[in-house]
Amino acid sequence: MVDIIKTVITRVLFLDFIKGLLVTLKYTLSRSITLKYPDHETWIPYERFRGEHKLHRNEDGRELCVACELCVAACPTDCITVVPMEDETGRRGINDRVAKVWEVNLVRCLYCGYCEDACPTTAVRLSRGFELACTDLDGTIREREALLTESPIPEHYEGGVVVKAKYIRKLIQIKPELWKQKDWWPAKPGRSKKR
Amino acid sequence: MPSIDTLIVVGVMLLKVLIIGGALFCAPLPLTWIERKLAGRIQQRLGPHRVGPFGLLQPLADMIKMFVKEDIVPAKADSFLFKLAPILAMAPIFAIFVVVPFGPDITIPFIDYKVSLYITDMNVGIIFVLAISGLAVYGLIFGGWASNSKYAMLGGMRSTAQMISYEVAMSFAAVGVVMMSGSLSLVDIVTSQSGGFLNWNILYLPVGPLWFVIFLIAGLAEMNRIPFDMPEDEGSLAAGYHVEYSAMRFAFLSLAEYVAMVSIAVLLVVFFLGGWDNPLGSLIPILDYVPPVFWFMGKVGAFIYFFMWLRFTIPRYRYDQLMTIGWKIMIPLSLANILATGMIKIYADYRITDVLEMVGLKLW
Amino acid sequence: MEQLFFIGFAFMAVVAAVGVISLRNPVHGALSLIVCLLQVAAIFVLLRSPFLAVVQVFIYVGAVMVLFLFAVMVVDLRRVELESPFNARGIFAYILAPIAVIEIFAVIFVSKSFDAFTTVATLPTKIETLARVLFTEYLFPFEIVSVLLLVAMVAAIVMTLKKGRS
Amino acid sequence: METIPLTWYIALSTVLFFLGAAGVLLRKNIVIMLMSVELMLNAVNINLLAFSYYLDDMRGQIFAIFTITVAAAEVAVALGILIALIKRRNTVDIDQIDTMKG
Repeated sequence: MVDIIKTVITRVLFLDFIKGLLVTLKYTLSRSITLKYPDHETWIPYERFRGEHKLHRNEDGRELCVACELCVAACPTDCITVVPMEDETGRRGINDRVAKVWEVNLVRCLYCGYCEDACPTTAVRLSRGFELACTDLDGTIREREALLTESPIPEHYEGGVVVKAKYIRKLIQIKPELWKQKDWWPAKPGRSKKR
Repeated sequence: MPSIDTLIVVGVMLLKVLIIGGALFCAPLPLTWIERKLAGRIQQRLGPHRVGPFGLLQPLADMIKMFVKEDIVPAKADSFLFKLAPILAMAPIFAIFVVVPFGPDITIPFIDYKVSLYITDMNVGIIFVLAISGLAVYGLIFGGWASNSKYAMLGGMRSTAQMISYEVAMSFAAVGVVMMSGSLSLVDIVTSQSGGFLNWNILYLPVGPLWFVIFLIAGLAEMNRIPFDMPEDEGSLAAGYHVEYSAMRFAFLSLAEYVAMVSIAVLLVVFFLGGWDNPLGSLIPILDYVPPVFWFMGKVGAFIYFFMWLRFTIPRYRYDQLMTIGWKIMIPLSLANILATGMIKIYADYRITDVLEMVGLKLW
Repeated sequence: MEQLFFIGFAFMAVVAAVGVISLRNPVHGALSLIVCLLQVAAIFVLLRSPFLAVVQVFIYVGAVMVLFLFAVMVVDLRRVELESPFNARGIFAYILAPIAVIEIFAVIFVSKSFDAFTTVATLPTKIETLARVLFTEYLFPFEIVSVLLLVAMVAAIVMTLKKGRS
Repeated sequence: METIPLTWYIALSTVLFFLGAAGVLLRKNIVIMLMSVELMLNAVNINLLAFSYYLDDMRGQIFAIFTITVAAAEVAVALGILIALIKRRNTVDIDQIDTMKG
């Protein structure tokens, strides 16, 4: 009997319907989970992310790569080509070698990171750049000069946030503390933040 | 040769027609933007945001796209009727606004000329509205038939049957409004509800809220919106009567749907929510300086928002459920309600303010 | 001014009526009839009976013609269109109808008996007066008509119903 | 503002009535014949209203209301019969529905 009365009241006053409307109202007021991705916002991946390769230099500005070709040997897909040459000092030591050609075919590469592991001088490291789309096949091969440019995302920045796209696009190096951040997975009580 | 006064009257009327017609033609542009933005918010997306600031130019971009797309007339279609149908769907809904009062008479300062904020005040206004809105089915039925496609034709038939069924309930609800307000003219209906929200027809207890709900549901079905949007049901009959339409003709059909939404919101406001009436009466003196048109537009806007909110909240009814609701619930309910309204009108014609006054409470 | 409006509406009505009886495709005929009925409604407005005009639009155009269109659309049109639309025995119509029209025209335009009706009606166009006459003097016919409508509805449903027994 | 003579209305209604009559006599399609009947009823309505206006009498309008109502009922029944007929005989040609002809 009580159930029947309850049902009648629910039906007559459209209570279920109002409940549904309140649910959507709650979502209306909640924050959007969509990024304005290419124009305004960009997602900075986590530290462990493996993207486009970068060649690094030491503090003096000298390339770390000594063209030992270990990365070529380690590469499971043969996507790296290294041609060594002597540098301008004329000496013959291992430190005097530089890469004449260091190119990587980003379409072949499977981003396993073996080259990173094999590199004795930590010259090649996989950065967090993931915007690899290009309009012709030439764009899929990264030459040494392109790989030597510095990534806008500092190496040891922890990531996992959304930043303004212009920092990435215009390659502006800004200290991570100053980046206007939007936490991707907001830490909820009871759930430890993923790192 | 007509006198100069006649010319002025005709000129002012033409001006009003132009303003209202132009506003209605442009209304879908912001409305589509709002609807898409709201859909985005509800689904935790962003909605359009790339064209212009906040995506405000998106409707214009869509319009340009619609203009330049190829206008396809199917082979063996009845070309004349196919081209006529979007206009037939659109014209009646625009014609409804001929009798809608947007506000009380205003006097233009300096020249001291009195202008009424409606095109004409018919003494059969409410029947005119129902009759004219009934003509909108021809757009559907001719559009469906002329496409020379089985899907379109069956969809057109289905939508027509839906609109005719709910027109009955809607007319009954209009009869209820006429009984509550005691007039067929829309201006009189609004003035009969003046003086704060307690005088509105929706609070003509106990029958007012029921009439409101019946009119609301029937109106939703009349304008083919969720939860009764059979023409947009892609799952069955490949969406209905406008399958074969493209480009500008399709744009006209959706324009008609948006204007229908505005018209139902306007009718709800005029019939049940006191039109341009200030909700708080003269309780708060400062509100008297707000122009009445503002209240009208605010209420209409609230209803439009409600319709959009509804669209992204509840699912679509099946066709047989729709017909069951129309014939087996709405029509008996409205018949019983007509009887109840008549009894109340004869034996206890009190609005809430009257009752309050009787117990010594006078709010305003 | 009013005469101009009348001539316009009347001309459209006659053209549409000719369309009804001469168009081959029944759907076009129905559209033509809709136009004709709308013109007649406009003429009702000229006759100071807005209620009837609106009822005409509401019932004829809004309901009856939709029924007609439904009926037309269930018919297989392609076959119908191929046949000659006109009845073979129409010779009577070709001869008798114009004669009758001319005859009546002669009566109304030659005879002086209609000249008496020149006064403009002082009838109020308010609906209250119409309703008062309808629901006092003509209450019984009104009820009869409602019963008739109910009977017609039941009859229509029964006739088109799928029969359970064969 | 010249008023319209009564004769104009009668002339219009005559023309419409005989067009409707011609339609009933000439056409083979039953649906069109029914439409022509509607046309005739409308012509009558014009006449009723015209006389109502010029005689200053409400009863013409009342009769017109009844005419419209009866016409609606008639159409409902007629189309019911028609649909049943089309289902049974599969034709709308009036000349082919002649079973009762001796």
